Amino acid sequence: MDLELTSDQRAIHDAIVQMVSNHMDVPRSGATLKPVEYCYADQLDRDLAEGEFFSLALTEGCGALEAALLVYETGRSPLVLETAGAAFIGPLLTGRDLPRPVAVARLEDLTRAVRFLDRARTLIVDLGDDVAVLSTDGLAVEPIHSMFAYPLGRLMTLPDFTAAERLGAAAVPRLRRLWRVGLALETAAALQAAVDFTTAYVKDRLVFGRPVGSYQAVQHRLSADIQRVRAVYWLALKAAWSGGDQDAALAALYAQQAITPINYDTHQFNGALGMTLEHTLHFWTFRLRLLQGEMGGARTQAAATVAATWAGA
Amino acid sequence: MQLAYSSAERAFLAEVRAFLAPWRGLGQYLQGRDHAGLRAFYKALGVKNWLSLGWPVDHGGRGLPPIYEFLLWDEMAHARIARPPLSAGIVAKTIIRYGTDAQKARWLEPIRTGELMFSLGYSEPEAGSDLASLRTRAELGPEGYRINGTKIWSSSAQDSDYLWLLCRTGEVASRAAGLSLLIVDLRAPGLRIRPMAKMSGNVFCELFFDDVIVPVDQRIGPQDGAWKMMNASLADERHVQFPPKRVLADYETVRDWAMAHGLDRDPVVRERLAELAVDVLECQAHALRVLTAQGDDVRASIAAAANKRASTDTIQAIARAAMDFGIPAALTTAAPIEQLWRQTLEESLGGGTTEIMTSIIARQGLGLKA
Amino acid sequence: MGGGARSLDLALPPEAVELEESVRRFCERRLGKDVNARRDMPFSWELWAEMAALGLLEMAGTDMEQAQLFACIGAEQLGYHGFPGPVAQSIAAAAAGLADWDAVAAGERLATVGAGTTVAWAALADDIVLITPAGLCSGIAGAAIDTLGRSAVAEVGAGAALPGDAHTVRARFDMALAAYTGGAGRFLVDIAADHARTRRQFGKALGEFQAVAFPLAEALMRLDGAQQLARAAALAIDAARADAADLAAAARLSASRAALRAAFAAHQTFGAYGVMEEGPVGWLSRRIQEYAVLEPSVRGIRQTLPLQGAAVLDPELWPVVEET
Amino acid sequence: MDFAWTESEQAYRAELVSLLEQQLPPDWWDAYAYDGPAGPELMVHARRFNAELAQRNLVVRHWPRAYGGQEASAWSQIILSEEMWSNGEPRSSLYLGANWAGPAIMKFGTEAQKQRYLRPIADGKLLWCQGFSEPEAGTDLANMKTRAEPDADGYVINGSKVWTSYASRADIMFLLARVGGSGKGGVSCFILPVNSPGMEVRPIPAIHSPHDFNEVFFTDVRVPADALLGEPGKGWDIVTTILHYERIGAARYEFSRRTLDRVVAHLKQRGLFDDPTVQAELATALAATEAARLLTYVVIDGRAKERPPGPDTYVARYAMVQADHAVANIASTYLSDLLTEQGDGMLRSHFTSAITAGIAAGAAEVQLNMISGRYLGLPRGA
Repeated sequence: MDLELTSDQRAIHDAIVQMVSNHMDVPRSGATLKPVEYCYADQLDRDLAEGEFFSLALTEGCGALEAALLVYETGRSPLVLETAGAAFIGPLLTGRDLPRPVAVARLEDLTRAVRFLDRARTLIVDLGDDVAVLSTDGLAVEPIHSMFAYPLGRLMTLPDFTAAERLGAAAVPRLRRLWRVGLALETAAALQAAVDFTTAYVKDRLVFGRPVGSYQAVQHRLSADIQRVRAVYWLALKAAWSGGDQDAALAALYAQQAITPINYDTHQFNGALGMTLEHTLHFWTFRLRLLQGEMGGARTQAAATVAATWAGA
Repeated sequence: MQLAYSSAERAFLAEVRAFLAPWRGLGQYLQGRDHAGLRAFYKALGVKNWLSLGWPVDHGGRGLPPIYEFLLWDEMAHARIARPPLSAGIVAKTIIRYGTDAQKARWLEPIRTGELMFSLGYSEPEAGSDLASLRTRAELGPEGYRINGTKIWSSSAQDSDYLWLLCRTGEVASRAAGLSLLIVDLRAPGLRIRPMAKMSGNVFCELFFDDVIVPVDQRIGPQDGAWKMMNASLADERHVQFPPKRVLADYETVRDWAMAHGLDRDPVVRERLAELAVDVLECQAHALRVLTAQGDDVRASIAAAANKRASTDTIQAIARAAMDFGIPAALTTAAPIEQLWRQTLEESLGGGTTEIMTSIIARQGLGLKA
Repeated sequence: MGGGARSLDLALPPEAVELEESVRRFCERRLGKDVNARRDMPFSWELWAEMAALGLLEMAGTDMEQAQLFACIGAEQLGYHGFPGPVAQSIAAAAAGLADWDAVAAGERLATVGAGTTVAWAALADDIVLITPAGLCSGIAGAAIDTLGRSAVAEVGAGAALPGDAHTVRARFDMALAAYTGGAGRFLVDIAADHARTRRQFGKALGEFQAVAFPLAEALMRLDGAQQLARAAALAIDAARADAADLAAAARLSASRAALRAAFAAHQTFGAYGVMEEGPVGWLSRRIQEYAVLEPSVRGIRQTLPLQGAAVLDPELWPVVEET
Repeated sequence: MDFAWTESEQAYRAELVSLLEQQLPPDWWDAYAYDGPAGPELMVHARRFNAELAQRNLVVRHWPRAYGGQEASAWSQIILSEEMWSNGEPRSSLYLGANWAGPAIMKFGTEAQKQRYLRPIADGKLLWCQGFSEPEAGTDLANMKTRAEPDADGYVINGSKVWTSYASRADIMFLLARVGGSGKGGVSCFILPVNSPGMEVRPIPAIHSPHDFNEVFFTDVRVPADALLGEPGKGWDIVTTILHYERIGAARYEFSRRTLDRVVAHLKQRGLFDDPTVQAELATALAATEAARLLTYVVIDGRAKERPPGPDTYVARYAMVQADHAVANIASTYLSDLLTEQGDGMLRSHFTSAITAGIAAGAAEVQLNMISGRYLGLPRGA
């Protein structure tokens, strides 16, 4: 066992971190009261594409772990970028690069709300007994306006799946596995960013003459939170590495369950300012909220965990 | 011990319900943006003489016991119409206790009739929970008080008439002993109001004071004497601050929504809803304690802290549960659920943070100085 | 501004305060003021008969005005002192139509109430009342089961039908168990707070650490809410409200989770002391948990409780009084 | 990055598994291990078991060769801990010597002390106990009162210790006592036999076990000068080093993980397994054990690479407590009758150790304090 990045992985990681750090500025809504729904990292997208980072999963000498690092590191930015579908789920599922962004959805969610669908060029659908991969060209997509800090869309009408590329029944568990890992990675990143942001704030902010972060009630909750965050991170990386059903379900489960307490704690400790749209915190908060309900939420992951662990016997 | 209602109270409640029916949903999640509607509503309350239910009769009030105000505002919360206005509550009750005859004559009548809207100017960027550290200064000069500083977190300042301003008139080191209460005209020269958007979809304001002049006769009570008055007025308003039917309304929204989606057939959801139902009942029990503890200050203070904490814990638990049920229908802005969730995030901050409430219970209830 | 509410009044009637005081004095005299004395007190017939002589069980069997409120107050106090024996269960058994109820009320026979196949105190009881979907029946004790809560649990089989109303028995069972459990939780908070005020660590009183004080304050808050729910349930039973059993069930769920929270906070406050056999917390916290798990269980309440949320303050559910 | 065990690590684990199969009697949990590693039956059995381990060179495999080890990696140590803890720790308190008392002697001891103690540890002959906590100094060790007064030939110890696991049947104690000074400055480490004249061990029955805790009283206990480990007053450094190892020395998550399997078996038998609420709780508990496992492996990884100990240890330790509680809560909610003396020895043993998990090796609150300060860098309270 070796839980450090290899020197190659370290180099890839550092390059990604460097690129992401160049694109951390969020346009301010100012006093217009027009809420910023999300900021898409278009320039970062181009930079990463130029460096062929979206193809890490299929690059010789690289694979799922390297792609996982990309998903995680880009996910820490307040700007949003679709990497889980394009760099992780898509290539590992189909063995090829797909036109980006890639939206992934369950059949029953297609007409409700799907992350990235209004921008996506590829749509991967879990049909229950099969997986369809289709181009979004010609699909009737309606953008959904929400405050959830992701581009969202829904299909006005269901497409003809018989005409779409189908991966077969065996691809269903594979898709779910990859999707769960992607979900856990994105969650780990946003959780870490929200806790980091909050930790920095409570060190500076004074109340009753002391930093907010010197109160034990604050310290203990943030400490419990960082334990959760680190757990999500490691569970997600392990799952990316192993590709196992149980690892993937556990990572997604732990991730989705960690969201609620961390959302509330980070907002509680950022005080009133954390509630304003001029603060950065809400970008991660809203993203996490949406991630929390994906794939049926924690209860679905719990059922998958139990099935992968104690089925039979 | 008795849990019963007098026929007069029942009759009053019936009248309240009938009166409120056409106004249902005005305030949506209680911080709605329809300020014109809100003004019209407060004026209608004024016509009923319901803004002054608890004021003494000789100040134009009805002199009724707190349960009447409670019944009114509790129903109001259930119908998501409005919160008790600052004007008829803290402002009027402080003027009644501490104001001069001239001040009573000037302010009480337009407040009673619902013509004046007040906004609260307590918090500052560097003084949220710790009000004794606030810095906005009022210097007394020949033309009155000259005010400089910044206030924040004032919910409806952009649509109100006056600000109930807590400011520093004493030395900085004087902490709570150097604060005064002033009534500031929100259109006064030198006062700039900057609205900011909140995650809840609502707005709050930053207020910048640049040599704003306030006449001396708009100071309520003695100079440097605000702290005691603030605490007294807080005590006066405890029974209407966090009405349990606000919590009930949130619960009913989520429960009905879950049932409409068939989620209650799922045993996990079902058990969670039952837990929440009991949380809601506990909030009613805490409200009952607040309502019946009036006059016993320690008991009332513990009960009020518990009530605030229980209410915010519960509305957050309700909203979390709704989101945890985790179906995409919960996530679109059209669903009541996500609005509820966004709104409740901030509930544990306003009106005394959860940590401060817990600290009050620990100190006064258990003698633990945390 | 204005006096207290008259129609809603949480102050106990003087007779209830008197009962509360006499139970408190009795417990302090017979169980000792010190937790160490109480902890090891096993069930004893002598003690049980003395408790019964206070009139609490007898009163629970009458339809005197506010009889269940009195029973509730008594159960709270006995729970606070961890009084050993089927306190809440006996209060419920008063409505079961037992042939020898008078002897039970006098403390000469022991009755208990439960459901399912394991019942607390069944190993000692003369009369076992089982709540079944078909109504009440008597239970026949089988093998005793050693449990961590040390409440004389035994396996129980169903016997002959009993005449009492199962609905009423269940309502009183939940109400009285809520009172007993809530009282026990309050005891744990009190002793933990006492410890936190006096014990010093890292140069400060333990209670000055928010990590210690806040969980205790939260438990206190929850217990205060649960206490009012249990009392309200008792009043609802006294007033023959149709939904009294639901309110009682809600009160039991409330008290059970509040008391478990209190137990957890107390365990943490006492640190290693909290887990000692002769320690102040474990004996009572295990009983609280046992009462939550045994049928009819708190989990069962979560599965069946009507999803209403207005039962405490809804004026239409309470009687009308004329203002004095 | 690689999460796989090497072939030799897998072989090592297989060797341990087969040894445990041979050496532990079939009624192991119900007749020996139900009261935890300090239970009397287990401690008696441990002396036989430890001899078997020693014969196979399995006691201190991670130690340097000079002291009887094979310089195996920190990973082999955690494999050993996983297999032992999840089987109720059949070594009993031998592990204290192997995990930290021995390493402390290697690092701070004189040559004579090394000669005297290290070989017997490697031979599996010493059962240890640690005299740290006192009635007035639980998690706050700097507040301890037990004193060691220097005299002509050594020290005279007076005072008392509490919560001392294993003491009633251990051979040797690692003791903290004060030489001069107050606060952390006077703390000093001593090693002395448990049967030293003037030492009295009194068991404290606890709800989780009648055998786990003891009080130890010292009345003019005379120890020679070489009972002192390291310099007088410098014991705090030794303690912080060794406590760091102790915090995750026991692979509790693995015990929780295997107990969860046992819980599942019971739930299936009782027809409760298909209940969705139960399944949600089981999955959540499993996630907690696996989180604790990975967070522990992060620490082990650092140790294997000989990096200085960092704050990850506290994170791992806190995660272990959460995992213990998650599993124990399911057991006590649905299977409470199996937690009694006639119940299931494994469940009982796990449940009782989970109760103390938040307290042993520094309370959970202390872990949180450490995470606040060392990991997040939050300012200290007033």
